[in-house]
Amino acid sequence: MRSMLKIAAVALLASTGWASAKTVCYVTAADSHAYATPANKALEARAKELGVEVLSLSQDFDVQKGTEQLNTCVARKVDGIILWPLDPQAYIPGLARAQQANIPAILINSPMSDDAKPFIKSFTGPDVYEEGKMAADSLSKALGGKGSVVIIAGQAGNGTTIGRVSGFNDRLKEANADIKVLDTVNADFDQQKALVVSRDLITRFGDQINGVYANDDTMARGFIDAWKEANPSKAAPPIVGINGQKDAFESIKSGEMYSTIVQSPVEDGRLAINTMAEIIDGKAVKDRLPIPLTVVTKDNVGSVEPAF
Amino acid sequence: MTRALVLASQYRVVIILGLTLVISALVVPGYLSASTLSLGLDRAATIGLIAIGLTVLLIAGQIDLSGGAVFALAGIISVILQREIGILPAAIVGILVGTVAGAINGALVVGLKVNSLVLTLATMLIFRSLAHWITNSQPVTGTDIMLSLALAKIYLEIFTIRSALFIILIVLLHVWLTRSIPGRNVFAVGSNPAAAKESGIASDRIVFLGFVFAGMLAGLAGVLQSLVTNTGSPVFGSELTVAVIAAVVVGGTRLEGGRGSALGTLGGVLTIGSLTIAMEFQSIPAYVQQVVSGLILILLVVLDRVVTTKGRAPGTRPALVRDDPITQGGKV
Amino acid sequence: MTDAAMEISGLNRNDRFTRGSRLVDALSKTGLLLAILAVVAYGSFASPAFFTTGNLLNVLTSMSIVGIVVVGMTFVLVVGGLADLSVPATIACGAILSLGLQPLIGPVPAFVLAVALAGLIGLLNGVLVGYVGINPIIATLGVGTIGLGIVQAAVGGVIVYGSNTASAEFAKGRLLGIPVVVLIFLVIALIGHFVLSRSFWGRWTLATGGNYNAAEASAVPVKAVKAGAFVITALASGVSGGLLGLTLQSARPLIGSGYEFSAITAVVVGGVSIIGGFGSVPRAIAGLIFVQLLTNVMVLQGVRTPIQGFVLGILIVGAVGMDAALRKRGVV
Amino acid sequence: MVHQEINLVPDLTVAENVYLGRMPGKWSYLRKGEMVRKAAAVLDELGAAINPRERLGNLSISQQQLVEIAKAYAAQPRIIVLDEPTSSLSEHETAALFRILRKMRDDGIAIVYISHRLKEVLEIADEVTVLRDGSMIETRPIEGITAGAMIRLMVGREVSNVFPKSAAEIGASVLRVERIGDGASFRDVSFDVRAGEILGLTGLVGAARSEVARAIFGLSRIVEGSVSINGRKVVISSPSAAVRAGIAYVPEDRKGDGIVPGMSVRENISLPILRRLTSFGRIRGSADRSLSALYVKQFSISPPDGERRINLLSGGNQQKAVIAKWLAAKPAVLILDEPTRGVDVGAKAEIHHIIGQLVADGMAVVMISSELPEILGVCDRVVVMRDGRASQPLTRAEFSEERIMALATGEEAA
Repeated sequence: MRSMLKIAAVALLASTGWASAKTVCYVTAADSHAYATPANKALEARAKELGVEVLSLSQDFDVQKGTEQLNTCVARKVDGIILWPLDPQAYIPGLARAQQANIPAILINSPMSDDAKPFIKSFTGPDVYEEGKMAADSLSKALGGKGSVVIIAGQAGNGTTIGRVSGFNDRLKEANADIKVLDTVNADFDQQKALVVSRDLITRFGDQINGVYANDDTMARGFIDAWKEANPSKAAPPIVGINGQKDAFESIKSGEMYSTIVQSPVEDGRLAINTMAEIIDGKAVKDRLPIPLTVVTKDNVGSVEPAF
Repeated sequence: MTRALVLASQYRVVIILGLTLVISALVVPGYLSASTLSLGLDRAATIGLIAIGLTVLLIAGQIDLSGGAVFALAGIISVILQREIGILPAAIVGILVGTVAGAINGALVVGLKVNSLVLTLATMLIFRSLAHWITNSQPVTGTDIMLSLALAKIYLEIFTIRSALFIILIVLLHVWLTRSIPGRNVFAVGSNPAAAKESGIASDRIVFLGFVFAGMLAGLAGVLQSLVTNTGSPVFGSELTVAVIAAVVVGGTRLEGGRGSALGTLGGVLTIGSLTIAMEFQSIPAYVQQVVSGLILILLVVLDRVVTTKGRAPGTRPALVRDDPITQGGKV
Repeated sequence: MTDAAMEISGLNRNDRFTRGSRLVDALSKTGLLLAILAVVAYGSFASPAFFTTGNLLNVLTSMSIVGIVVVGMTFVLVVGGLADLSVPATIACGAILSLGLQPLIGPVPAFVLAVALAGLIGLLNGVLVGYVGINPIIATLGVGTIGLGIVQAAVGGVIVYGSNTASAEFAKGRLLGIPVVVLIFLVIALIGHFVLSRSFWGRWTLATGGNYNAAEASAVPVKAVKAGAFVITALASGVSGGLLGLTLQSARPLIGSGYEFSAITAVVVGGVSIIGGFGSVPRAIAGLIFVQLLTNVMVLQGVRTPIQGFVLGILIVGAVGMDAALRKRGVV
Repeated sequence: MVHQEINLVPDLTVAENVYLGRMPGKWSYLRKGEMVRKAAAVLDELGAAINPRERLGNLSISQQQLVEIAKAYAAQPRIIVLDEPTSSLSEHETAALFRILRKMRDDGIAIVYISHRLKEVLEIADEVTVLRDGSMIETRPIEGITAGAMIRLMVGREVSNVFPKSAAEIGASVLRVERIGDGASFRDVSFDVRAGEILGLTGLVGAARSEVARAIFGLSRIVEGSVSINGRKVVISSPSAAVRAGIAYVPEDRKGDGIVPGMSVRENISLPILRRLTSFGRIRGSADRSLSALYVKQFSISPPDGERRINLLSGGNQQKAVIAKWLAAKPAVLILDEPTRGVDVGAKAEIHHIIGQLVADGMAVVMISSELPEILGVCDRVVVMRDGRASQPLTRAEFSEERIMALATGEEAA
């Protein structure tokens, strides 16, 4: 019903000769997701302010769908493409076709491999690789540069997972820290799965775990619950998460978690559409436009707003 | 009333496809342009290629859930090997991988005499795990990005290589299913395996080859996808199987075997493809799209069911048309 | 066919139910138990952490959520309903509503309402499968897609958080040293076992799965029994989802994805027949225990995720192969 | 090889079924026109008016049986095995079949004809082989053998009276159907059956006898007319409603509709009345066991073990168990659909004996049978059906083989 109304509404708009507005194609990661949904909403709201029409396509976390949606965007002869890549490589041919059709493209939220550079005008948003590095620094600080840790990673093969894990590992190597990664397990950004794998990790390594790095706060929560089950009276090792969720802030306040990294989905969405609007207006933009990433610990938890 | 329903059911794919196109054309400006159609066709091609294989399998009374995993595995192999042996040989090896995967499915189903639903659920896990194992869960990149662009080129204003291949194959499949002896035997095996066996039809061989064929086409689709994106990823195709089954069933092929057609599958694939594009053009959220396609699927099978029970010719006994064809022709 | 004709045509093979052998019979009953013991023995030998109360309790807690779904899924397989693929939707329904409605109507009514609405999805499945006669795979796939779409649309796709600490404490708490979730699972398993093996409804379920027509001609309300299996599964998944939401204190639309396959895997490994008419709740739970212990041992040994999936896939193939082989020898 | 049960592919055309496994063509290309032509010729020769392009599933059972025979015939075999080929054929079609069989025999084809119908055997065969319990008893030329002699060989003992008619006291009308119809296969069917009476329901296959029975039992829908039990009108929408009303039904297809193969004899017997053995949802084990023990003993089901899986029993014993499960429901009227089909002569006599006991106890029985001798021997009254219509009941004084056949075929004014 909703879709029918929407179809009718758009048909009405289309028939009233409203074709002069610029249209931007936004290939988002998903419609219903804790981070993506507010980012999408912020982007669309800002677009309305800017007078830009947004054609929003959801990949539903399916890369193959996304590569095909890029073709849809090119066929629609839109004025610009904002892509949320879920794979560092697979979209390159699609982006190349967009370039052939003189449609400018930018990336939101996640980077792609260097091969993609020639085909995109800019990459806006938090760099997941950078986040991995920041997490490494934070955990390293908590451990005094020494100890052994476990990594609770997201979905295997997912772009965010790859960035956040490799950023973490590369940074540890780079800094020559005396930190050993005991194991990396996938928990698919799912709290329940994280809970289950954490139970097993705790059983397996026990006191060897000096620190924990979770690819997002949801999975960090899973580890905390597992730890409480296993050692109700013992304090958990320092846990570092990413995303800056509300409940992570609570955990940091109560000392259950060491730190998280705030990245605001609203900032993320707004920056992307602002950048695209500038490109359409013919302005030059920087090829890398980060959104602020803030490491939140007990020290500054009171002064920072949670992301969502 | 009943007559109208029967007619509606017989031509349901045409009707639903027509409706989709008409409504889309009304609400989406420029929907019926060559570029949109070619786009729809190209997007339908991936689902379509796998659906070709699945059509044959479903008619033979089997199912294959591992198509999406084979799709990923074949693509990965074809990309990894590009550096070693060149693009074309690697692509051929990729298709062979799909064929072998299908042969494994077929050999296990025929050899162990097990239900293909559960078995291919298991091999889906196995092939998907292999894909992760081989790539260490990282996507792999091909050597020549220009080839990807060439593959996406549009010929005659409407066909990409991929969509042309799909159309040609499905027309060939139609001829084979309706006008060839082995094609008719596939129906016999799916409709009444015991009768087929006693008439000297090598049912086991047909089922086995059906799986091989399905695997080969999933492999082909995977290799093409990897060439078009210049990437092989272990997460490719994870959502494909459901879409493929939906397309084939919308096309009128029966899950219990014995009934189905290639042109129906073509209609089903095009319906799903054009519906998706029409809804995407309107920025309709993915979950609403899901509800719409789910409703269409359910409505079509309900219509089919209502018509086949009501429109049965008088004098035939429903008891003969059993749900489980295997129980027919057994011992008294 | 008469016996004489069987002799002549050489068709007098052992079919499904004709012969029984004590040894094989015993093997089929104890095989899974032996396999579980073998895993326990290996686990204790390989990892000192394995055979500890803490670890075993962990395994039990981890399997409880999916275990509740397994109890329901057993009914679906036994009644000959192949599989219920709408489990992710019913789990999401249970989890999201039991948290989302807390501020409006309080934790207990929210939980009850969530489970009831999940049951409504099951009723829709049941009507389509039992009364309209649609293939369960298609029906549950379609209904699941629609249900999940509606659930996502209802919450706008974001995470729902719990707001009632008392219910959270209860769900995460322990009674006599045993986690509440485990106790609830055990109670549901016991009820499920009683219903399937001791009650008239269970006997009807087994009869409907064993021979639908004969059960119908024996005044068994086959349509209701078939539909009931899907309602039972949906209610179980709703409870499972509700508990999941309460223990996690957060729920997102895709919270239940993957549970359908885990449940089917456990039931099939437990030796419940995929074509219906045979199986029990303890068997399915034994299958679940085996799968969970094996996974636990692999994790403790540091086996990588893809290899775990690979092993699980091979396990299912082995289980269904063994089931088929036992059937051929007349042990059911 | 022609089967007693239809063993064809419902989703293919008639022509494709006739040439199943042997379709004409070159390099796997199907010569469809040629196949349809040849199939039409074969069907013509068999005297069957069937369109070779029709989807097989749309044909009636007897038409399908003819296609099955056409399939065997078209293979131009040297040896042909027919397994109860006439089980679904009318007398007409049987006569046509016999004509063709004689022609085939004259052409030098060897024919093995398997049948329980001794009359047919005497009519068509040149030589008879009797099997008993899986071993060959004797082969004799047809000359000089009688039906009685064959039966002696089959049962291994003298059976004096094949159909013992036990005298039971006939009481008031129990089941009465008036002008019922299902909107498709039958209409305007009326009859009644009284306590202690066996009412025969016969007719050619396709006359919709089973359809009437299935509709009365609630397995299909009655759209017109009324059904009353003991003078009270009842609406039967499902088999459970039928059971509540006091109707029981033993279906024709024992394997398909009668038994649940994976279950024990005990579980099969208690299935229809499970609710009565249940308290608070739980089945009372002792009640369940004693019920099956009672019937296993009363019907001398062999082996006498209620826990044995029913499919491990012989056909006759399975049938006894199927009848037993209905007696437990204590019905007022029992409908038996071809109760002795595919059962050996010994078990047949036992089943007739059981039926005799039941009516002696005051039950009303409707027995559907295609075997005229059985109808003539057992029934008190007979209703003959033709093309979905029922005749007036004939009493024992009125009915004879000729009269029933005349009503069934409609060839003579009744």
